[in-house]
Amino acid sequence: MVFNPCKKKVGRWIIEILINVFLLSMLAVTALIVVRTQNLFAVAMLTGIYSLLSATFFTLLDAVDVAFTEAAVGAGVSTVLMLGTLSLVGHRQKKQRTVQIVPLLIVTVTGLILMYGTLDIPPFGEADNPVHLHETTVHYLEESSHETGMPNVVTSVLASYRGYDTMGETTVIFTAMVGVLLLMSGRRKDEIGGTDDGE
Amino acid sequence: MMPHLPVMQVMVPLLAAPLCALVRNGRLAWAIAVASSWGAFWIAWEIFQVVHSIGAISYSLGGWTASEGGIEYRIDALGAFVLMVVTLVGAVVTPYALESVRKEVDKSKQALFYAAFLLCLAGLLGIVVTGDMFNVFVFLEISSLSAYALIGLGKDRRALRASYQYLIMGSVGATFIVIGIGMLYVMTGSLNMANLAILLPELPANRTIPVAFAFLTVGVCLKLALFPLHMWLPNAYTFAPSAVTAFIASTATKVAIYVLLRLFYTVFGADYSFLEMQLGTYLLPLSLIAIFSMSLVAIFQTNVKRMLAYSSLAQIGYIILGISLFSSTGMTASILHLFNHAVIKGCLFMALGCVMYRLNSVELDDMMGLGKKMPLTMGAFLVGGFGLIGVPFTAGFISKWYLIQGALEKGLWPVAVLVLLTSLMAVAYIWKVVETVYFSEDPGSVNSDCSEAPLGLLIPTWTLAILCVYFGIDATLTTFGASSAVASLMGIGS
Amino acid sequence: MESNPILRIATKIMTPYILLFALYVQFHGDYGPGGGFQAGVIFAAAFVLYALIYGIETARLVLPMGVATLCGALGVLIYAGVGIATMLLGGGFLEYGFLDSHDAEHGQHLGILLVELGVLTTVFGVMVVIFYSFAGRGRVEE
Amino acid sequence: MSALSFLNYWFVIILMMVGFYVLIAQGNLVKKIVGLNIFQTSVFILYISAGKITGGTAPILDAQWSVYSNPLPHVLILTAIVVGVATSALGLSLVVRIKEAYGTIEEDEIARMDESL
Repeated sequence: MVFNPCKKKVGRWIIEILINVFLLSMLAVTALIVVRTQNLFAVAMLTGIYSLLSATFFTLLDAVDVAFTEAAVGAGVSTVLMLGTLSLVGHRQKKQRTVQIVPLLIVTVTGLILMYGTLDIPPFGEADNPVHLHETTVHYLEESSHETGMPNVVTSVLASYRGYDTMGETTVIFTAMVGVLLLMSGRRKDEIGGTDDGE
Repeated sequence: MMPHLPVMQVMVPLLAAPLCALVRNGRLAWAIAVASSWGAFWIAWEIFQVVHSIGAISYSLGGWTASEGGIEYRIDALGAFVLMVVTLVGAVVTPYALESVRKEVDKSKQALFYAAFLLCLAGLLGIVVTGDMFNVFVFLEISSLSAYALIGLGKDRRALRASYQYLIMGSVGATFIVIGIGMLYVMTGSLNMANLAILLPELPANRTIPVAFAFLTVGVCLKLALFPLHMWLPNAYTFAPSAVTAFIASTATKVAIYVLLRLFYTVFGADYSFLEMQLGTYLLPLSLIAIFSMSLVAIFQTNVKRMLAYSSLAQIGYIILGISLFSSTGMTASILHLFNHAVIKGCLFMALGCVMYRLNSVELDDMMGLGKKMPLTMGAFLVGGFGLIGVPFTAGFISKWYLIQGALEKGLWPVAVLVLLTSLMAVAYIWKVVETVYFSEDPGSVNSDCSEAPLGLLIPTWTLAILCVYFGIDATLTTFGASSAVASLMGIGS
Repeated sequence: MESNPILRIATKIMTPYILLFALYVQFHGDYGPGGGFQAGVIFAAAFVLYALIYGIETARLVLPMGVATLCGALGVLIYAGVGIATMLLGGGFLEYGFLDSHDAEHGQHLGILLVELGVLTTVFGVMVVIFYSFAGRGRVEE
Repeated sequence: MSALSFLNYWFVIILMMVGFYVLIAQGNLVKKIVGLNIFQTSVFILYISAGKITGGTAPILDAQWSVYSNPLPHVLILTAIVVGVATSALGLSLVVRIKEAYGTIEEDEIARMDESL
């Protein structure tokens, strides 16, 4: 799906690494521009770009379903939502110092701890990592086709083996709808008048 | 239907929620909510009995066992106990909500309010019954998202800001939890808690699992508002609608504590958490600071709801203190307090809801002389206040008794003294309210023409007040539930 | 934007294809990438496009807010309903194999089809409701 | 190989931290949600990286292939993406309401307005 299988393994490996590094740098650049940009419309577009880039990256990592969803949701729905919000709240961000010491410290410490945690993580892409050897993974890949009759293992895991998680996910989306309706329906004037209560 | 009890526990409120959203009629939605929350309580009671007669129950969702890659529901004595706490509060608060919500929430939004309320309940129950790490995250988000929306419904505009702060902090917490789960998964390939408990000790010494442990702990502590990660809580409790405060204050943080216990004892194992990671050394001082500083802050509050919110933070400190002692007495104290505090705080916040119903305010200045005008409401408040302090013959006394015993067992007598001292601080802030309500002259301003709250509010409030006294006199049921919960946890741990 | 004829006609031409593509994504999910969630988003995207070009009031005539809310709730009921159904048929919750008493694999197929339909319905409804809430605010009610 | 795998993971961690920084340091409420999005999306990349097998292919069974990447992280992240968009939708609706109630979406200005009460 991603590459022509006939190519030599080593050549393919090098190309994958190169694209990897390229995409990751693009992601980093986008994220850094988001930090500095004051115009929120630009930020919304950059977030969309960030999502599209990560979707591309997901494709490279064989996660086609995830890539599809990220492109549809991150670059589509989120951006539309963001633009809808900005049309209501305005798109200028107040100037503030870009470097703030305390948050920077928290973030650095968190990042360093995470990096420390990855020191013993199984190497990237090896077939004998515990993730791939665990009985559930083996079961999914070997039994799914005759237990559920689906060639797409992601679908069978999503809808059947871990179908309950997906029900939870559907409920989360429904919860978001209930929440948005609770917060956004009704007339604006009443709400502004109602804010003085209890003062 | 008996073997399906674990899944029905979650499905009853979860299925009722979309029905509430569909009916669009506040009263009908309320009826659905009451029916399903009582149903959930009945199921929890059945589960409690089953667990105590035949031991932990397991349920494979979709018919796939954990080794086939399915999601497993697993309820042991601790889970059954927490289910009782959550559903009890749910069953009492839902009837209460009718009058309270009619006053505080727009008519057009009432049906959706109950939908969100039930989703929150379903989410919390889902966290408790599940035996799968990722499923915890999914249900955590169901309960959190509905909680954000419910808090944002407060009439005061500061409710919006409180809700937003909670959303940001809660999402950071959830993301930390996801990172932690991810690291566990990368190292073992498993998401099932029981399976993780087997696989984790087999791993060679590494630097990843401690980091996963840290991220999970910090993530959950954000959700349960342990000092210093508590900033979101006071505003959220203060500005949310009364029924929401009563429900969330008595359940959401309790379930987060349950998750913490699950992680420490079931997933990582007690030896790893307390001996290798030295968890007690971090949690003990944090909890002491939380108890002391938050009690102190509570004394200086003029908004009674905010005062109780800070008191909640102190109570969370007590629960964490019991956990950090790492002894069966300490744990029993924590789990008992989990229940007792839920009952006490539910009662207190519901009494305040009654005040809110009549006065539209819970500022101390507006409550002068209220004791004569709303004797039943303030009576319930007084009972709850006694419970909070830990006066004998109230539920709060039992848990504090165990806590002090647990501290003395470990030879930590300064801790025991501090627990007593902070109880005096609770006396100080409760006394402030009592003095205003009973011993100040009514200036004849705000509350001059107010009367007792309607029965629809008083009956649920007094139910919890009576329970608070009942479990202070006859604590057999709660101590039995708590000690068997401790036994099930410690049994797995060792 | 609402008066530009090119946009209006292009929208008219494209909308059915977007809907068709959503259905393709929905039913091809067994064999390739895709499924209820992605399909729901694409389905909603068609209405979002329509609302952007023809105005939100027109879109509300085609798909009223109430119907979208109904979809949002209905999907959850479909999903959980499948679970209840398998329970009543003697299996566990969401144990699709019991949907077909003779052929468990066929039951799985049916179950997955139904729950994906539930996901599609909810996601579609929710996305449209959220879009209406954001886009309709400040214009309709001021 | 291992140096390279760390490059991969560490890069993603840096991305996560950029998002986290935007989330906690920036005062604009919309920008915070953007930060949350970036933070979460980067966590997703971490998960998906763990499921990858070099030389493997997408987990859609076909006679042509023998090595497949792990489908489970994909499923988890599909769920997490949906949870993420649900959270941002709710967060943004709160931002809209805050703007209507306070007239601003800058955190420090809102805090000042609350304190002056």
